Amino acid sequence: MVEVLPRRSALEGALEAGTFGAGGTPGLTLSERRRLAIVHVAGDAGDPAFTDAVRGRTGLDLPIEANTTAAGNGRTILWLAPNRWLVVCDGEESAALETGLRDALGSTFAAVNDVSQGRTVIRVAGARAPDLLAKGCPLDLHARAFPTGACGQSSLAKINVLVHSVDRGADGGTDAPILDVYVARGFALSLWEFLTDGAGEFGYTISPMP
Amino acid sequence: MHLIKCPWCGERAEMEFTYGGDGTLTRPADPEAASDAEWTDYVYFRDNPRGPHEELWQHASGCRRWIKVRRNTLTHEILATGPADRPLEGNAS
Amino acid sequence: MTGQPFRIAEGGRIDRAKPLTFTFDGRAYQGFQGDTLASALLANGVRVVGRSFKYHRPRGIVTAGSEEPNALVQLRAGGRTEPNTRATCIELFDGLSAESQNRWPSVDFDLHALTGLFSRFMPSGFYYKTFKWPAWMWMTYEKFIRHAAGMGRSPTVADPDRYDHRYGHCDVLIAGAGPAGLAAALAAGRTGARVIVADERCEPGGSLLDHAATQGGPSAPSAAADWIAQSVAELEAMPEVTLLRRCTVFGYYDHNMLGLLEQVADHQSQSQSKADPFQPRQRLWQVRAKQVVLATGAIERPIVFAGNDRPGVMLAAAARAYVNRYGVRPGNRAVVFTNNDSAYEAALDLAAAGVAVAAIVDCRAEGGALTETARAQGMDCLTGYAVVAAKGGKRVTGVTVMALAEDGDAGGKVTGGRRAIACDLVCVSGGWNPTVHLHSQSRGKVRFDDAIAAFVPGESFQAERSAGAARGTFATAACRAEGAAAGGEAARLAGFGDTPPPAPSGDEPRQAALAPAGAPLWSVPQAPGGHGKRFVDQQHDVTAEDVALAVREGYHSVEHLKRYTTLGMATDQGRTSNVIGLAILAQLLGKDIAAVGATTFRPPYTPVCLGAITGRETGRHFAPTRRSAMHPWHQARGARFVAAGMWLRPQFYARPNEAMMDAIHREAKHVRQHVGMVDVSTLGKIDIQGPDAAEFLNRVYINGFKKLETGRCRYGVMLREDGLVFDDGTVTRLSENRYLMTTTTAHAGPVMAHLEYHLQVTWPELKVHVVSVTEEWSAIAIAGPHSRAVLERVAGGIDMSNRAFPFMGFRQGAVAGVPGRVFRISFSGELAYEINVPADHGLFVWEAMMEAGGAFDIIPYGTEAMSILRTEKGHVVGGEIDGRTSADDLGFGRMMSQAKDFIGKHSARRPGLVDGHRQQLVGLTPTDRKTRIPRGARIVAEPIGQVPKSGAATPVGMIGAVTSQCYSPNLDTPIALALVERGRDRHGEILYAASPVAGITVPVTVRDPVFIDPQGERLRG
Amino acid sequence: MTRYSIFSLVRNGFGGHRDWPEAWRSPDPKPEYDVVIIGGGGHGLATAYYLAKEHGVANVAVVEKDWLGGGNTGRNTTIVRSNYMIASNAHLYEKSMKLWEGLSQDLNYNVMFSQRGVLNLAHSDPQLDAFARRGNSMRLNGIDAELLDRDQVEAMVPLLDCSDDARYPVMGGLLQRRGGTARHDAVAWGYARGADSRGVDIIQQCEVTGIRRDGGRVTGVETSRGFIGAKKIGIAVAGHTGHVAAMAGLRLPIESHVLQAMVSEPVKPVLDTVVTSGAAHCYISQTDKGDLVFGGDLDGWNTYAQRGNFPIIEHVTAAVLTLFPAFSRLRLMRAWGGVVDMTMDGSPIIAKLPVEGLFLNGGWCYGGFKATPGSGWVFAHTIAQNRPHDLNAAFTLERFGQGRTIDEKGAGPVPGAH
Repeated sequence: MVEVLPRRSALEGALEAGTFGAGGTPGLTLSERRRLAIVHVAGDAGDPAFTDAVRGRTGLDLPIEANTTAAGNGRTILWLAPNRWLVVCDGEESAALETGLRDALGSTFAAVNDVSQGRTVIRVAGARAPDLLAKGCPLDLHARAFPTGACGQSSLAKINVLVHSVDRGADGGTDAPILDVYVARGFALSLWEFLTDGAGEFGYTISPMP
Repeated sequence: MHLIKCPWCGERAEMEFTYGGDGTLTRPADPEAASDAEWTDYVYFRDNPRGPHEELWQHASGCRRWIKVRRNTLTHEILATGPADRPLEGNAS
Repeated sequence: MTGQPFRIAEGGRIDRAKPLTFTFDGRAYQGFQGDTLASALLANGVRVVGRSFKYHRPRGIVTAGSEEPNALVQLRAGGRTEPNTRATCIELFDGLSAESQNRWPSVDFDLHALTGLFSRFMPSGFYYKTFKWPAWMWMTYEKFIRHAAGMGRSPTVADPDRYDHRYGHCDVLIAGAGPAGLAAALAAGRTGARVIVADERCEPGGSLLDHAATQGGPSAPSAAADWIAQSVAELEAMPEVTLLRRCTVFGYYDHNMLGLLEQVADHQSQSQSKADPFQPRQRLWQVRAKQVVLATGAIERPIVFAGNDRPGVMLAAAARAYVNRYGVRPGNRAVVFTNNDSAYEAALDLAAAGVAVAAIVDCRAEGGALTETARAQGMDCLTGYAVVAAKGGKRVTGVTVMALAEDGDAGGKVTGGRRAIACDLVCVSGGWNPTVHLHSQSRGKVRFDDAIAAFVPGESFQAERSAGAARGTFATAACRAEGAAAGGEAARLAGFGDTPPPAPSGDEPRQAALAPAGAPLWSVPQAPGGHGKRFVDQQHDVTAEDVALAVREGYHSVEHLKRYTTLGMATDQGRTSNVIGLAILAQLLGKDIAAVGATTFRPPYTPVCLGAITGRETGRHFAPTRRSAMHPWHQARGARFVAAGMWLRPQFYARPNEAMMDAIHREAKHVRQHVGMVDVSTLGKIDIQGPDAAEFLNRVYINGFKKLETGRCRYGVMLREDGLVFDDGTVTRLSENRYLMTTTTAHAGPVMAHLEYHLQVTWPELKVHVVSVTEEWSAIAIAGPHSRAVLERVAGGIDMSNRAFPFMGFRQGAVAGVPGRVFRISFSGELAYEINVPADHGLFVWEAMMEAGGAFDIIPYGTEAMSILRTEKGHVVGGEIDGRTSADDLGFGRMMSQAKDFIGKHSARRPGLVDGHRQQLVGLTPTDRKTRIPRGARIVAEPIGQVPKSGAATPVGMIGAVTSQCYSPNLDTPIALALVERGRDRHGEILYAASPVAGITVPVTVRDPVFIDPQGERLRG
Repeated sequence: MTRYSIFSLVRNGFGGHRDWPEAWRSPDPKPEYDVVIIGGGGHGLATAYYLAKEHGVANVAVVEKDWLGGGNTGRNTTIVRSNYMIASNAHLYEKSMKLWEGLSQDLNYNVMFSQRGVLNLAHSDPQLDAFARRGNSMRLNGIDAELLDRDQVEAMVPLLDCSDDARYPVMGGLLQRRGGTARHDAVAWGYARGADSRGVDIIQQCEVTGIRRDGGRVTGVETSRGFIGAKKIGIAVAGHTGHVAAMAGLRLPIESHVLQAMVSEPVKPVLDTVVTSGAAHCYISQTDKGDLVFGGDLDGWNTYAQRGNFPIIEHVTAAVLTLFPAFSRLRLMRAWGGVVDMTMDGSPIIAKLPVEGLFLNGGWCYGGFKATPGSGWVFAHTIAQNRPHDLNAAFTLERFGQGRTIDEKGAGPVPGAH
């Protein structure tokens, strides 16, 4: 086992904790989710060998329905395509997850790729979160159309993203709704600039890097 | 901006898609056996209809599936959509 | 500061407790909160506000809305200046400054108005007939034409304001918040549907706001005002309803996508805006609506008569709005000229406000429903009469009226004696045009309704319906009923509200008063001997005579008429002139208006600020920027960056006081002599897995991949289906059924889409998954004789020996402790490796390698040095793979497998791709080994003389082109790659690299494109 | 025909302009013509004009389903240039350029051809290389071209953002000074008047519904106004090429796409040059009226609706403001779309078709307006002589099968990409 290696976020240096933008109560909190294990899994949803193997390793049923997720045991599986998913785990070693999935799948026709370091995950939380994303994303993020647990891939500020509706919360909750935005690492800073600039009119807090 | 129904993701904005042109083209199964005329027809010649047009789009910012879309080129109405690897349902007109 | 001589003592929706100061043409005036610039100017007695486009005639305020043709001003100054702004739409704020346009030196005394003296020689299209001789003079003529044209001035510095965008989604979108729109919003909102209501004005209420009955306020409550207030309060309390003020629905696009422009801060003074620097000036919405209700109202149209452009000639409804809503008298003594009853309401309101009504001139022989009411109030109602001319210069001083002949057709014939009536205000009403623009934009049909002599919405094409005045229903109660029905229906069709609403009340009685009796009057002919200009399109100075001339000359189609005369092409888009022009055309052609046809309305409804269309994605943010994990390091080392697609790549790393070319040459030389590192993270990387992966690769590359062993890399070339080269890269077999493909930076996206296309569409039976992993891996190329030694220090776990790890080999292992991949491939032709590590570790590994390389004098190098190194080695890139070259052209002919099919194979056999005249890749050196080969030079067989600048020269036959060129610091000579006709047969020949744009021709020797180490000893060593 | 001049204008001015004759007649179709040209746009009218003028073939009808110049002639950004790299393109467009240079005088109709220069901006070194390559080709093909550095560009276009931190910094440009703009409608009207005065019948509101053949050769056209006999038929129907060719049973390497253009409200002169940027995908110029005219990419999909959508307007506008930040507060006044016939290599087809007596002029992609005079000239030659002129010899239908495409951009058989 290698020692814990220094990992650097694409937002390092840009993500500066504090409160910014218009005065009054900030309508938003922006933060980065770090150290997630993210594994891309491709396979045939109609093949029990495939679905069983994924269930065996993750304890979750693959979400077969488009734009949905399955969550439990600190893990989430997000639907990407009829034959593709992202398995996201907090506090797990990505290499172990990748190897574990590959081993579980054995000779089943499937593809497993650790993509943990190719994605940056920005959490946008607060009452104005959907309004902020609506500045550059054509998805309908209204709670009726995009409830808790929904996910969708789209374009935000001309950058491909995956939006995960983590929690729409109850009315009045200060942190709800919570939306996670997955973006390719290389675009992360560009997207961060777009989001922080657009959040100015709502007032926003950046919570520190964990 | 068009609203295109991805067979999987549902109705999505056109900006999530890239256009792939005529969806009725089939690459000759045996290129060696195809005549030059057949080959030229496949690579270059198009029906280019006024009215319903069967075409390919890729849901590039979404699920990345190539899909078939029947769209009216006079009115931009989307008449049907479906997966790319099988015929679209409904008639061409 | 002057007083406000035309301000009425009380009433209106202005706040007299909040006086505001503004300037117009440098002079200070006062107005009130709630004024528009137009109402404040009228209150101050300012009548001339601009000059017309062509004849520079003095012009005043004609309307009270966004249809204004004349009152265009230059608003604000400096970076915030804004030309052609309609004074009727500018909400007054403290400190506002505006200037009149298109005049010199002043709006009252404009020298360009002299052109008016020659106006008889300047009919429509006169410029097509003249300015042709002598031909060389045209550019001079044109210069004067250009300077006389134009309206306001463009800013000359960047806009300091911010603009925002947002996408919106709703069940029901309602355009317009007048009586119909508010009723629709209430009906839809009460079902729980998501509703957006947008209105271009600053407060909801629509035309009701202009009526005397709505003014009231606390001291005089009115039912209409209460209804508006209650409706707005109810709507604002509904969580799913968004009520947008100052928000114009400007465009109706395909699939129920509508464009809205919200003017967030335009009505604020600079100090108010400064208080909230994060607020955008304007916000552009793109709303996808399930259902749409168009409650956009109607626009009054004028009647054409001689001198109808004189300041003081105004639409009757506008005059009514000024007295009622703004508490301003637009004149002291009015003549009202009408063909319908609505102008009587204006006359009664004017009289109530203290404006003397000198006469009501009604073209209807019998008058209308309100004629007797007006007479009872002592007004002189001249029925069967028309205004034939308005007199005056910078303001109207009176009108001449004549009787209309009884046998007059719709054009009218005037007869009998003339009567002069003194006045300083002429209020005109020629009927009402429903605002069918959005309906028409949505591809809905329009039809001409003879009963109201106007176009009304016909069949809908998209999920929309019109309600109220927008569909020709004018009575307020009927508008509300129709709006409620439309709103309810829209919500129901969007899935809300079960009970079907009452059927749309299409047969509601129209306010009969508004329907002109008999044929409408479009234009009043010249009185005998009269010669005043009769303007149809005031902004563009198009007269009824111009329309007649166009018809006489054969420009009969509506489009020809518009284009020949420029009718309706001004900034108001012919809002008050198009239908009249059409009617005159129809009369001249002896056809029905319906037969002549309407022009199609296109977005935008009103002009939209370019900044708002762009939003925040301009300038540096025009396109997203993609950065590698090592970007901060490059930045800290002073790299200059170059855009490669969306990526930023280090171009070179100049040392202090080092010139660009020196840095580049130093880097390129250093790599061959010592060792260097370059960030190649931008190359596309595609992970390919599955039992059919090798078969798939075989089909997409020209060369074979089935025999590639695990742990080995292979170079591959891809063609497009037309047989020309698409991309190149390497493929590494990672394990039995798993490969890693690399692509060029430029083609990473297209190659991925290409692979997905063929897997999903062409060969769905192949069991292969492709996954882009470009972003997961940082990629570092290390090249140079010491590269092995450096790697041995950081990747000790891998046996780097040539035998254990030969050229085109691949190993997995730790690099600086990070699990990674090492490929022994070379772009430079040197001993070289490419290292891939997960991106969060990329910078760490880069730094570790730089540190380990310290003992070997390692340097970073950029894309420029990389380009020199690859040119020296004869590797092709974008200049050579330009979409026109075949594999054989580039020297890959023998790679093309005969044993299998592959994409592009069939096409590559076509005669044009195999004939003997194709241009082939060669190397070039200058014969003197000193002179730089000019960039983009063309290859010619014979030396050429001076090539003249312009077209007179005899064309020179070209046999090729330089595709890449540089000075090779390692060979100490300039070199180039070129495509030359039959180039491979010409090695040793002397040809000429000609660059007329650089003014030089360089003799060059043709040679093999590999300049350095043709045997490949260095990279295999 | 009354000659147009300052003298006739003044004379008519005193007479209240009551004596101007119709610019062209509106005759009923004759039973048969030597040549019927389908399409009364710039290309069709120019073809008829040069048939009469250059080849003495005046028994010609131009049949137009709607109104003259109502297709792409009236729906473009009016740019005229001949800055092409590939020789066959360069020579064809340069022929056109030379005709433009005398067109107002030749037609006795001021088409307001304004040689204010066309400047292509380079935003990177490889692009500057490509421009040098194109510029050198142009010069060796006998066309004017200048390669400008950044300072020269900045001096020529003062409002252009030439700062270093631009997303696409300006590195230089390729200038064709003889390029510029012309008044698009006037081109159709001028050719119509010229052709009419030489005896050509211009028949508007006459839609061709079929092409009649007798065995292997054409005999005439079926129209909404009856059958019109023709020994030869020329098709010049931009936006409908595939549709009309299908009447003769032909399939073409063409897709129809919409190209949008837009204008701002008019302002006093601020931009004297036509500026284009490949990297930012836009082109912009200012008309004599003061409007800024700009355009950019295709909407991207096949369409026959003269109707574009908002994303392209957004993109083109963003590109314009990125280059010219000072224009941010100007307003978009009008936007429209034209249906362009995009061939599979980005270059037109001007050729005899496999049916005897049938000729095609189409597939002009972005190049149609600027080519109008040259296109008409070579098409008239091809029809009159029954063989192509050297200038259009390469623009055949067969070139696709033969692998001799004329692909200026190297985009391959993806028509939307040219």
